Amino acid sequence: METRMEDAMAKTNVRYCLKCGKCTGSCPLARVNPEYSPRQTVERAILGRKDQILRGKGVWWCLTCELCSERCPQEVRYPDFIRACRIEATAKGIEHMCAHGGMLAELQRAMTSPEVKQDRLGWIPKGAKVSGTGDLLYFVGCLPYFDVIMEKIKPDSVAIGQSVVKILNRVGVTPAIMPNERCCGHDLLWTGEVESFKKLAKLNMDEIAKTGAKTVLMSCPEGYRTLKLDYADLFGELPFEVVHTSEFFSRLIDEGRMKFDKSIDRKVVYHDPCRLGRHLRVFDAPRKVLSSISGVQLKEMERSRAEAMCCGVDAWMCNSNSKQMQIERLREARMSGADLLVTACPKCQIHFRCVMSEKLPKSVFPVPDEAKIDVMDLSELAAKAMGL
Amino acid sequence: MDEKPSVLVIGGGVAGIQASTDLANRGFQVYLAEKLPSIGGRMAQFDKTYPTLDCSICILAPKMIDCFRHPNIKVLAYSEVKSVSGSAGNFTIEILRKPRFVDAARCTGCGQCAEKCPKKIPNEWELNMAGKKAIYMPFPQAVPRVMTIDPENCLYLTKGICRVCEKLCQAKAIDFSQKPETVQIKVGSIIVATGFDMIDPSKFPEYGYGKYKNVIVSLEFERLICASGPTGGHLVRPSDHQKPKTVAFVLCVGSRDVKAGRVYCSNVCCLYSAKDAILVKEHEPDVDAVIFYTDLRAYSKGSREFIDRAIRDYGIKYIRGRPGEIREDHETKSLTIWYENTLSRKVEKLQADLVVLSVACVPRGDTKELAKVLGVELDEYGFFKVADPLYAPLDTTVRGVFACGFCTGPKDISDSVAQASGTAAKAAEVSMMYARAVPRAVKKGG
Amino acid sequence: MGEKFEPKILAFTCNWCSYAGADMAGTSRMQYPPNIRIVRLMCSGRVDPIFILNAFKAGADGVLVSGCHPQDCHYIDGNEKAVTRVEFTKKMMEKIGLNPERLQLEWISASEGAKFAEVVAKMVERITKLGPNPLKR
Amino acid sequence: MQQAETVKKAEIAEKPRIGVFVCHCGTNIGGIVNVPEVVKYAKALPDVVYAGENLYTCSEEGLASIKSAIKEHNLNRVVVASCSPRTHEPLFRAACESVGVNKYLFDLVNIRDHCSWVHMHEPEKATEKAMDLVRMAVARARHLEAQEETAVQITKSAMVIGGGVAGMTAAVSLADQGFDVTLVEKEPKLGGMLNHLHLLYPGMKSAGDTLEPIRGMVEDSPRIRVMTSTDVKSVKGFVGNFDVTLQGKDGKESQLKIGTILVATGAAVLAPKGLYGYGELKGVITQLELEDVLKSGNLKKPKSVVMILCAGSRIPERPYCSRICCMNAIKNALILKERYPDTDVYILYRDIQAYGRNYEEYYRRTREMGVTFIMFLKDDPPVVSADGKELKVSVNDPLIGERLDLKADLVVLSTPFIPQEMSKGLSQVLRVPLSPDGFFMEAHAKLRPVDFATEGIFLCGTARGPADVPESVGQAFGAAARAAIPMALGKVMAEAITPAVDIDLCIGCGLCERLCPYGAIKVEQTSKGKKASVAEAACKGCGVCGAACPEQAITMRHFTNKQILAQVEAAFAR
Repeated sequence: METRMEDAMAKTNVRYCLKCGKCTGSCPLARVNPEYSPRQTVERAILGRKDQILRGKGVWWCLTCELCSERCPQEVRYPDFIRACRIEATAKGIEHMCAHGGMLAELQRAMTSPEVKQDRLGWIPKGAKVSGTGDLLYFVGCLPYFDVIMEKIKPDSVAIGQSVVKILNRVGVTPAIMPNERCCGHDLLWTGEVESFKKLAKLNMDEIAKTGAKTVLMSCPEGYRTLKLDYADLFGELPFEVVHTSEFFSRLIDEGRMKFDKSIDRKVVYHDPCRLGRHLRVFDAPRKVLSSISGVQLKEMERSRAEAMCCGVDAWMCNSNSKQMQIERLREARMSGADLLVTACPKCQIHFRCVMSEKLPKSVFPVPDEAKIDVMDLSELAAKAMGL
Repeated sequence: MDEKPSVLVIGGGVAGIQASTDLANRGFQVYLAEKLPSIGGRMAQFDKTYPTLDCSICILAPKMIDCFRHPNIKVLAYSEVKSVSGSAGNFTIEILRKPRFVDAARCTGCGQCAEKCPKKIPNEWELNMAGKKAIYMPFPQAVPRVMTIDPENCLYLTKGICRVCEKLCQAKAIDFSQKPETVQIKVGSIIVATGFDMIDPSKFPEYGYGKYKNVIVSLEFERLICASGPTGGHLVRPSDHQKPKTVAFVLCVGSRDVKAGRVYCSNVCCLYSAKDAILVKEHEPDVDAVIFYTDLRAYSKGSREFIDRAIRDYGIKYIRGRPGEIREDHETKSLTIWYENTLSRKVEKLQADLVVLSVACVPRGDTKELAKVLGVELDEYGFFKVADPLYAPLDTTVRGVFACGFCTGPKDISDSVAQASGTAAKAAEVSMMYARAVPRAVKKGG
Repeated sequence: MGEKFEPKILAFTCNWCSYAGADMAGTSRMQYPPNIRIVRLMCSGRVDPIFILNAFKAGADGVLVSGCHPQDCHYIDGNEKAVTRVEFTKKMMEKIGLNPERLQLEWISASEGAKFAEVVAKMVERITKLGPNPLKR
Repeated sequence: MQQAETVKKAEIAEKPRIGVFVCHCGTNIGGIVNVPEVVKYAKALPDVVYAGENLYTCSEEGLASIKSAIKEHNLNRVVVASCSPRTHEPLFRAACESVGVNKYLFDLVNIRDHCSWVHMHEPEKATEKAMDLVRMAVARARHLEAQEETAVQITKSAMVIGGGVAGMTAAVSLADQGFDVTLVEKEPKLGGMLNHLHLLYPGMKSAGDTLEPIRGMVEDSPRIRVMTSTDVKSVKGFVGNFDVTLQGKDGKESQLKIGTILVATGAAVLAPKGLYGYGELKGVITQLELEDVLKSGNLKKPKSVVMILCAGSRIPERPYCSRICCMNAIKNALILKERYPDTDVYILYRDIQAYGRNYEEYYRRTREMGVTFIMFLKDDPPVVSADGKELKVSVNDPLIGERLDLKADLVVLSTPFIPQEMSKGLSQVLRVPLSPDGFFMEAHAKLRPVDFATEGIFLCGTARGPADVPESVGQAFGAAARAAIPMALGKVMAEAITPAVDIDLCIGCGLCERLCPYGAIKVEQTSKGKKASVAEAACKGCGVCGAACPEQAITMRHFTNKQILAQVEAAFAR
């Protein structure tokens, strides 16, 4: 994990840049924010304009959605380069952006203390079978916290976790759930607080070890990426397998263990979360789950799979253009002819629901009717289709 | 040697033709093996050539015909090199002659058979933008002028029915009894000139080739703008055969692209796209032509001046920036190109009705097999590896086997032709060497 | 109003420079007025005054003789011979009341397509001013 | 003297039977000129018994239609209205001969290059002009006569002018193909440009090591005669029979009779006087000067080097791109970086020409090693100034919209190849043309890159235009192969456009003898008195004598007065 701009330049192919501008021409943010240009950031880096970059806003604006690196002809891994810059900027004490205006960041930092005792099980539905240990651990992520912090827009994130648990029980699995699970550290890592991230990672690794889990199931793609790639980067090969709910479900379907008896008669379109899709190349599993549900008509957006557009926010760093991008994406979803937008990321779901929620000043973010659409998580829809 | 020195040339494009005629004209016996039914290669598919804006087929056809008619050249069209043994000075080669099911000696190429043939199939020479029949002439200026039956599609050869062509042909040229035959030849040296192919553009989903009808590749454009092409030379877009208002050319699609496995520059795109843009203006002066480039590579003789003219005299618009993505409007089928104009440093979008992708040039698909047969090495991109790129650019890794033109790496026509003549010199040197005892006459004590 | 006077110009060009220059004008798509007709000879030195006078007799409003630049002649100095002949012809033209300006000698090389187009355009303009060839009955 | 050998002559029917074939050339002609109208018009012309049209007359199909029409209508004259005789006459002539019509009974009208392509916006007038041109050709065709060609013997030795890598390669190849070669070099030593270079791309081999083996081959070959410090003073004659006069720097002259000539005189490099402070500011040098110190090792480690490309090229007075400068700069940047990893190297460019199979890899490696590339625009070039003992280069980088100030202790200018000073002179000695850029002009940019239009003379290397070593070598072999053709055959057929003297009309005035540039026509005493007689092989058919003969006793074959005057008449016969 590079923590300095110079090291990152070599590791992320920045020096190979051809200055062709394909990155900036692809960047969803650059389209709505004329001040932002990945290409120029890279060229300035090559010219040794370090200060200009570390002190610039651009470093914090990047969505790290990897659309640019997906297309870069020289394989410049811009988001990884940006992350290193954020880490160095933070280390240099340069004022930086925090997850959700700092509120979440504070909680996440708090969790780095070994002493903290959280209430992390309150959301578990009555009668659900869960345990402290087991082969399969469900790593819930920060869902319970979201509902509190974002309660204004009623994200109802725990519904995702509840659906997952119900589904697992239905197929005869009793998941282990950690009473003292920490934030995975994704947001701190991507906002440059690498030390706090390392603490959280260590604590989680110990907790996971206690459960004896062979498989860690994630319903949050950002957490999924963090464990699968960034923990592995820290601790080497992990002693357990990390899977995302969409992958796990599609396996169950293959094994004939997951059956959908309720028909859902809706036109559904799937939004690929950047970290599940481009970062980890999971494109087929969620679509397979959806197309196995009777009644579901699966649509595709113009930009889907590796071409998918970001929901406009990463690591809770909402910027002044995020809402614009979300509206653009919602409009695209509607254009596909769908009436239900399914995603596999609690954060994407919150961002979409947020922009459409009544709580936002309409004068600032008027969501046109042709962009309004129901949003639901894959697990919830799957649970519904199983009559749960 | 009292009998004529002989050479095998593999590939009947402009380079192969040049090498063959140069050798034949000095009295060598030349065998020219071409895997397609006609010689001519890529250049026959182009509409015009840069920087002179010559009509491509017009300047090529005479060479094709000279070559075919030459008493010292045996053109083995529709043939493949199957095996090579021996070494420099005396190679023995087996060539498979595929059956045309048409007697070349009798066929007049009148084409009546094709008119009546009931089986319509895609015409890959026209890049499937037009159709042809199961019995066909590859293109109007094809050489030799002999019809060929496609065995995969001929109703008689597949289902045992029809034989309309046979009944119809006054020349009695149709011969379903033809079998593949292997001819054996002995030559002193071999010249490889197999030319190039294009990378599969669907590797770049951001540009929508294959998904959007009005996104085409440059070779398709050459056919589209060519009088003998599928639209009779009318500039229309595939979706609705309407005249476009704006035509955009996107360079470096897969070239200078590590991800696509093509670090190299395809060498010819900057110039032919300028030429193509000029053709747009010549056909339809009111149509806008825009070219997206990264570095404008106009270095060959007269080509920088050519680009200057494209801008000054024809009003071609150049934008420095490699587009990020191309999206289609599902109603109008027009395209929106998103790009950063790197010189004004603004992200902009351009509405175009037709987009032409300059895709990376790559070795011919069957180069690997041919290399195996010849026992020569290929480079990491699959081009024929030259003995030394600096001072032995025409030698392969096997003595007596030479290569010229695009098959050793991207080159324009004039470089390919110069190299082709060069390999002719090389082949002549070989024949001299083996005509004499000593490899090279050396001054005694000099 | 009678229709606008369209001069007819006959050109004698050498094969090596000027004819090639005219070809170059073509491949470069240099547009020029369609008033000119070319007679290809091997060398401008082949141009016999008789050819020129016959052209005027036949109704040419102007005659262009064009060859390689001095020193560049494919035949060493044929173009210099053309100079003497054209001068000689101009004198004869004066005698028979033809404005010698109707006869023009130009050096145009194989690479001067633009110059060829320009020479023709200028000449057409000039001859148009001079009006129709008086020998035309 | 050449012994003449005749080709069989097809007998001609007395009455002309002319066939006219009008070509659409796809849409090149048909898109502007109304071809069917022209055909209709041609049909009505005197002695025209057949007229037809083709999409491409030069295609096998088109040629077949000519042949069948000749048979069917028993044509004895053929006129094709299509493109330039300079490219297509041989093809159509061959088609006619193949069915027994002598090739001199054919005429080609250029209604494309001289009509449709230059009158694209006036279709009616273009059609009218096409009709006139066809009428003129038909008028001439009525007077065409079959001709016999004579074979000219070829001296089986070549002269290569220029002893650089291209010239030496060509010489060695020709020798290895069995021909004697005289290699003429104006400098005292062989090697040309490579004598001044350090390492060469691709491969980073030293120029010396590249040069040595080939110089060895040149010196060892018994077939190659090397003449250094020698200039070509004069060249007379024609393909197969060139009489060359060489002049040594010592003024000594020597004569040479050779069959073919290869021009490999290379190029010079622009000295950028007044550019970017060159010659005024200490530390501003050219790439060539940099190579020199890199080679000799007399370079003290620089802290920062700024290279400026296109110094003197891609500007109005020199619009061409010099092709090799980008890669040459990249090469030297690599050498610098390998020698002094912590030296800052900047390359200021307009477009990086890292073309083809090998070069992008070098460009990429240079970026990897930390060489910084900065783009600039033509109208906003870098400014070099002295800042104490340090140099300052100020450049506006349009890609980030900021002006950058770079300190440098070396500023290296990439200056373009320019034509050798002697090019103009040599082009006049050889009677071959130069391109607008001043380099030697090939017969056809695409299909005859190493030929001159003049038979028997060829070119290769940087004499033709900027090229790197592999390209020059490739062209050298190419030129060698082209030159070998006539020499291997031992003879070429001379066009039958030479004069025929009417003994009865000739008064033996000798004007023709005085004017003939080749001494090919001489007045000799005959039984009928002093009469002019022609030395076929020496004559090149310019027609100067024909135009001069006061008695009209000289008939220029295939360009007879009768034919030309008919053409002239016809031009206005509507």
